[in-house]
Amino acid sequence: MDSSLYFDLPIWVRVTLQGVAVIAVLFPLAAACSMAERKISAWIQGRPGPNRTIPPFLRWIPVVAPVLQKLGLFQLAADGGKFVFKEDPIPGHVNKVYFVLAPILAMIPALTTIAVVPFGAYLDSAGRAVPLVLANVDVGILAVFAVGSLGVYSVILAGWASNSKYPFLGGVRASAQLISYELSMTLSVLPVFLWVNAPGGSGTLSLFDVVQSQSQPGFWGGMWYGVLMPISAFIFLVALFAETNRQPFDMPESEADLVGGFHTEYGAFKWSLFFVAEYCHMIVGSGVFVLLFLGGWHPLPWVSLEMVSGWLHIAGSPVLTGALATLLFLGKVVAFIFFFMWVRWTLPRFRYDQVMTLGWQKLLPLSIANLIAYALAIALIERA
Amino acid sequence: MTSPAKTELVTVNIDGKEIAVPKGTNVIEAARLVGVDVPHYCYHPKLSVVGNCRMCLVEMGMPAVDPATKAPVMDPATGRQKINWIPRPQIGCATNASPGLHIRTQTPQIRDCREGVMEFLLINHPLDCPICDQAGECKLQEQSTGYGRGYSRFVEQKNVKPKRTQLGPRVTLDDERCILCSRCIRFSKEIAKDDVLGFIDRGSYSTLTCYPGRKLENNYSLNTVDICPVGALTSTDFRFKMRVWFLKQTNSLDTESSVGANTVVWSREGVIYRITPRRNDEVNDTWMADSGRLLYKAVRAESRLTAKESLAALLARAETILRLSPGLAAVVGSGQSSVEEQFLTRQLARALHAPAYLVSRTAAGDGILVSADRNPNVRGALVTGLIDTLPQSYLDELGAAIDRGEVRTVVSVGEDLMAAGLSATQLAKVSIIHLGTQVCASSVAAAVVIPTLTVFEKAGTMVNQQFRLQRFAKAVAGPVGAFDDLEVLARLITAAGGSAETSDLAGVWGRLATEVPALRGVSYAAVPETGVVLDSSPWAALPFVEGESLHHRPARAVANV
Amino acid sequence: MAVIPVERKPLTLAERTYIPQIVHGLKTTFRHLVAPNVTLEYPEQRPEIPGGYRGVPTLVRDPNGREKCVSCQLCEFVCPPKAIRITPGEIASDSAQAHVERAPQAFDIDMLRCIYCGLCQEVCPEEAIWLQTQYSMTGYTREEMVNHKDRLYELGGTLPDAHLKWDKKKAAEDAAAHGGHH
Amino acid sequence: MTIGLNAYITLSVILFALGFLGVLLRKNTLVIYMCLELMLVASTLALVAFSRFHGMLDGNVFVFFILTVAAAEVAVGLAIIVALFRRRQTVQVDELNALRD
Amino acid sequence: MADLLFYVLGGVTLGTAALTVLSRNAVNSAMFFLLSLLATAGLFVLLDAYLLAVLLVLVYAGAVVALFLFIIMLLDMQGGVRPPFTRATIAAAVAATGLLTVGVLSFVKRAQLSAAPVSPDLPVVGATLKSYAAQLFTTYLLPVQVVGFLLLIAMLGVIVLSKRFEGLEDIK
Repeated sequence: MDSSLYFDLPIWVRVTLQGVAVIAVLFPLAAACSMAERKISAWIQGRPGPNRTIPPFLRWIPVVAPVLQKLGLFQLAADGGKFVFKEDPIPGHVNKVYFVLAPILAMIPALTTIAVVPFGAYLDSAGRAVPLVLANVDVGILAVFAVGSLGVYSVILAGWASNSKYPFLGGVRASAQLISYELSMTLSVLPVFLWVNAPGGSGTLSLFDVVQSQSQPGFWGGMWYGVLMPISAFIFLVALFAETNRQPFDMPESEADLVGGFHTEYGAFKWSLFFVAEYCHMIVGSGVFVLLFLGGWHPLPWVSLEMVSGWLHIAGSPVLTGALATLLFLGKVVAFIFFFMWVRWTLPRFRYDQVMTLGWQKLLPLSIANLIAYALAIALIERA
Repeated sequence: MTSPAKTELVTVNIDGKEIAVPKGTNVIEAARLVGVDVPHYCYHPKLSVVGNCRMCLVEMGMPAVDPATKAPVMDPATGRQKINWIPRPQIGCATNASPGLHIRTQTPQIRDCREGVMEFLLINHPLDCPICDQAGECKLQEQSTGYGRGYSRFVEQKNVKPKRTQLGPRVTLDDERCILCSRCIRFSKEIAKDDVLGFIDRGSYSTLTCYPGRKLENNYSLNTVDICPVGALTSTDFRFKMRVWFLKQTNSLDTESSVGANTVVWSREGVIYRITPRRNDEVNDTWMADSGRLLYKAVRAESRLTAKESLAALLARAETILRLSPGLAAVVGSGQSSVEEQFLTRQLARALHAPAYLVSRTAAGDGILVSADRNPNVRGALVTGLIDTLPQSYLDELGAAIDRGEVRTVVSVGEDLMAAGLSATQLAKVSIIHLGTQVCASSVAAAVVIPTLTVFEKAGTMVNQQFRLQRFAKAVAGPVGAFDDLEVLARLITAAGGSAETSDLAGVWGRLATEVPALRGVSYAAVPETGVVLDSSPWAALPFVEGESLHHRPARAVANV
Repeated sequence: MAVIPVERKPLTLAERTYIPQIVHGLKTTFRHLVAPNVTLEYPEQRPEIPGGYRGVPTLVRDPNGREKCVSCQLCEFVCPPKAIRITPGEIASDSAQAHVERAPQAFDIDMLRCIYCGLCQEVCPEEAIWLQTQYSMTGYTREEMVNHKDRLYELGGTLPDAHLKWDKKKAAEDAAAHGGHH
Repeated sequence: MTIGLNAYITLSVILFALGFLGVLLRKNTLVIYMCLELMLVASTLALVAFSRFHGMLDGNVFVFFILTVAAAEVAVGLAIIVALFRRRQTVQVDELNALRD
Repeated sequence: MADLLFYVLGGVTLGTAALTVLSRNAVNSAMFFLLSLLATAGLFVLLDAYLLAVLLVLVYAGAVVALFLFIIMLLDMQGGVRPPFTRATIAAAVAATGLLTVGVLSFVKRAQLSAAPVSPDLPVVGATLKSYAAQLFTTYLLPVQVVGFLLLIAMLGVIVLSKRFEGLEDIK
């Protein structure tokens, strides 16, 4: 394909195409995550998981069909179909506008944040890495945080609009939790950017630059921030679990005491929007974590994309390097999502007061201390 | 009847309890009075004593007296008169109470005796309680829980005897189960006066049979089944139908004749399975006739009347008929109705300004428990004032009135008018309102048929030949489409233009106790299970048809003596 | 009763972070993740029914094919939810089994009422009713869920019988018929 | 780009006026508070516009401070409103008339 | 393109701001306020102040309005019949607002601000973090310190305010 043809298109067409492409990847990925969740939970619990669904017209295919059936892929399609086609009730006592708006609002931040997350890079003719990203804005991480923080509205509105006790409690819990952990999360990434923006470099909040700064030559330069700043990574990880409402922190749902939390009154398609949004959140969150702490698309610490593409003799082809980088990145994200699920089916849920104590009394002081420590350390290094 | 007032009371001591009983009272009966159960098989209070089962062994003793001086010998240990205990146990059933008699029933020796007797009895008794109809009311079963070993020391082959001998049309004998108590033989001989049963062969070959060429087919044969302490004699009708522990027992009356034998109706979930006699020493002792035991078949008979319409619709039609020819009606009551129904029938006749008739049924009495008057409650009709004189066998008078055109409407309360002597042409001339339980010529000819309940489906009272008011209770619910007699009559009275009547038993009794002279001061709830004898003097002159029976001597016979 | 305060062992710093425990938990779940499944794939694989299992109550025949039930109705009596309904009947005198005298004319067990308590099996003097391994009873109507006699015998099949007391009885009867009384 | 500074300033002024209107009009303390925030935002818009059209950074830096102060103010203000509600069970200004009565 | 965006965003900002003021339901007010803020952030982007746009969303949309919603829902103020605005109130408020608008706009006119569009060659400031940092930590260092202190005080104030003082509960 001649790439110049693509770049001749008007910018809004290109942006739309790119957006559609990313959504076309993100949505099935989120759906696949839901199936993966079921399979992984089943395997952890010693069950086979969904392994029966198969459309009759595919049954004849000899090897592939049974394997797909065992993996439950058709179950995924069946579930999706069910969500779309089943009756979508709106209870009589709800505030209809916000009730319908809430699941849509859930999707918006989930899909918007992906715009500033680079998912790969290729090497241009000069050998410099160019990011593969929808909008390579300078304030990348801030944009992620800013738009991500809007996710709280869907939860709080869904809980409130349901006009029912459990959803309301779920909504209140969720919003308090989201606001609380945002602090630690933001503070935990500051050392990373302090390091990246050490005097001499150009001031940036771009995620791409963070990734690139993890593949510098030398022992320190090639180190991933996950290794360099384990405390930051840890705080970010915990806060990420809380922000995505994943298991140890799934206060808003906590079906044991709140039925279904904020989405108790939801069903069918609207419910599935919440569901997909949660997985989109997970994917984006995992992506950010990978970019910040796990070297993004660089295969290993001290082994950068450039080196690998040089070894493979594909450095000259933007398409191949871009694909390689994207694959590496996606691989890491998928592994990280697996970690999410693994943790979910291992740890029990926190009590709500424990969640708040952990957020405000443990993580926040820790992240502040961490920030101060790294600031001092960077200052000392600079001095030296 | 002999009055027991003259008998002398003696004091006996049973298991340490003193009790005064009439002299000559059987020790088993005396023990029962102090609440001590002496197990027995062959003894029956209404039969002669033979003492062949040996189960009622007791220790017996008399106060010691000095043979020479006749002075009481005192026991220094207790300070009381010394008791001379007979060293070996005696049978209780053959011992009569005498002054100072001492009885012990709970000593180790007696216990040992009973266990020994039980073991002997069970040696040849088959262990087929699961298929035995007597299970649940079997004396052998009961006593073996107290005195049985729980296992058998008898290793030899058990006796094999005929399993289903038909002693008669209604009684089946399982010889293996028989413990040779001879109650049935004594009953046939002494009560039924039909000496057909006896033992043949000896030792373990002993077998109960009928005399050659004869059968146990008298009308009291099923009483042998009732008194059989084990499952040897079984009722062919009830055999294998239902276990007795499922059955609900309801006190009722035998309505086949004016004797009014007391009965128990055994039913389960609305289905009657059998009828057995209930002990009433003033009426039927513990017996009843076989013919009375089959009356329950009428409840589920093919010919049972039921209505498709509602009672209101039926009554509306009856009302139109009654209004059609006012003053030209007649009421035919029944001697089979209860006292309460007869009272309401009387009220109905008065409301219609109509004459009331009763149909008499007579046949030869057998001198025991079936009397000549086959209506159970003719005296009830007299007491309530439904009729003044004894009824005729045929309704000739009514027939004549119909022929004269003086009667256009006949209300028949449970009587078949054709059987009562009216001809088909006479029936065709009148509009009939028929209340009844079974299809009959009268119900076929009737303009309105109101199905009612059988005696097993309602409660009430009847007056027997002794002018004894006896209660019967509701054993089962009536079928759909049959209506309570009292309610039907009460609403008919309203339809006939009379004042409204209460239709429940208590309400009717409230009126009976005030309006009927003979029943003054009697209340339904207070009538004892053995009945209450009414003052019969107003009707002493009437020529009742009954002859002498078990506990009844008619006034004529008494006068003749 | 004396109150004995039990001092909780103070947590170490590592324990208070919970991280070692979480890692330990993750290890455990990962072991299970790769371990083989422990579940049965039900319709294809059936569980092994342990001895003494109380499944659907059934009626059984003895090794000679004779129905063991003599309709004594003890099970009907003892049944706590009143699920059993028996209509007793007499065996015709010309039947080969006439010596048993009694057999159920109808035997219905309402499986909608049955609570699988096993008291019927416990009480049966003839060992004719058994709660066997059948555990799945389904039906579309209430009527279907009532097991009639035929179905009960179909489900129950034949069980070995150590005693065969009715055969012994029959033999004794035959001997008596040939050789006089004993 | 044809839109000039004037347009932004006018926009800012109208936004500010709307906020002012809300403060005057509404009775609900929370809504009044939101309208105050609206006025703050209007001023930041003007500052950013000045900064942009004069090629200086000072306006933008001021916006920084305004945002910070606004955040602190919201926290304290809402805490006061909640405390008020706890005492009086209302947040309507016309019902908060303890001094008048 | 940019003009169109300005009109659209400006219209949305003003419209939603008006709805914020006029909505009877406080939740609606908050949601319209949120929309107004997002549109304002869009305007910031038009003015090349990316960082400020993001910060506006982060601070206002992400935290402040969420807090507002939170409090509104907790205090449950959607229900209840409110007396409608009286004619006098409306008139007074509108008059005051009009006066204010006219006054400020007249000042704006008097100031003779350049109506000329931004020339493309005018340097874009505020796009880079570095310039902010330079300003904040040199010229405005004292205000930064003061604002930090203000935040600390505010935090303490909130903690004190939200603590329940049992002894004071009965004072009305």
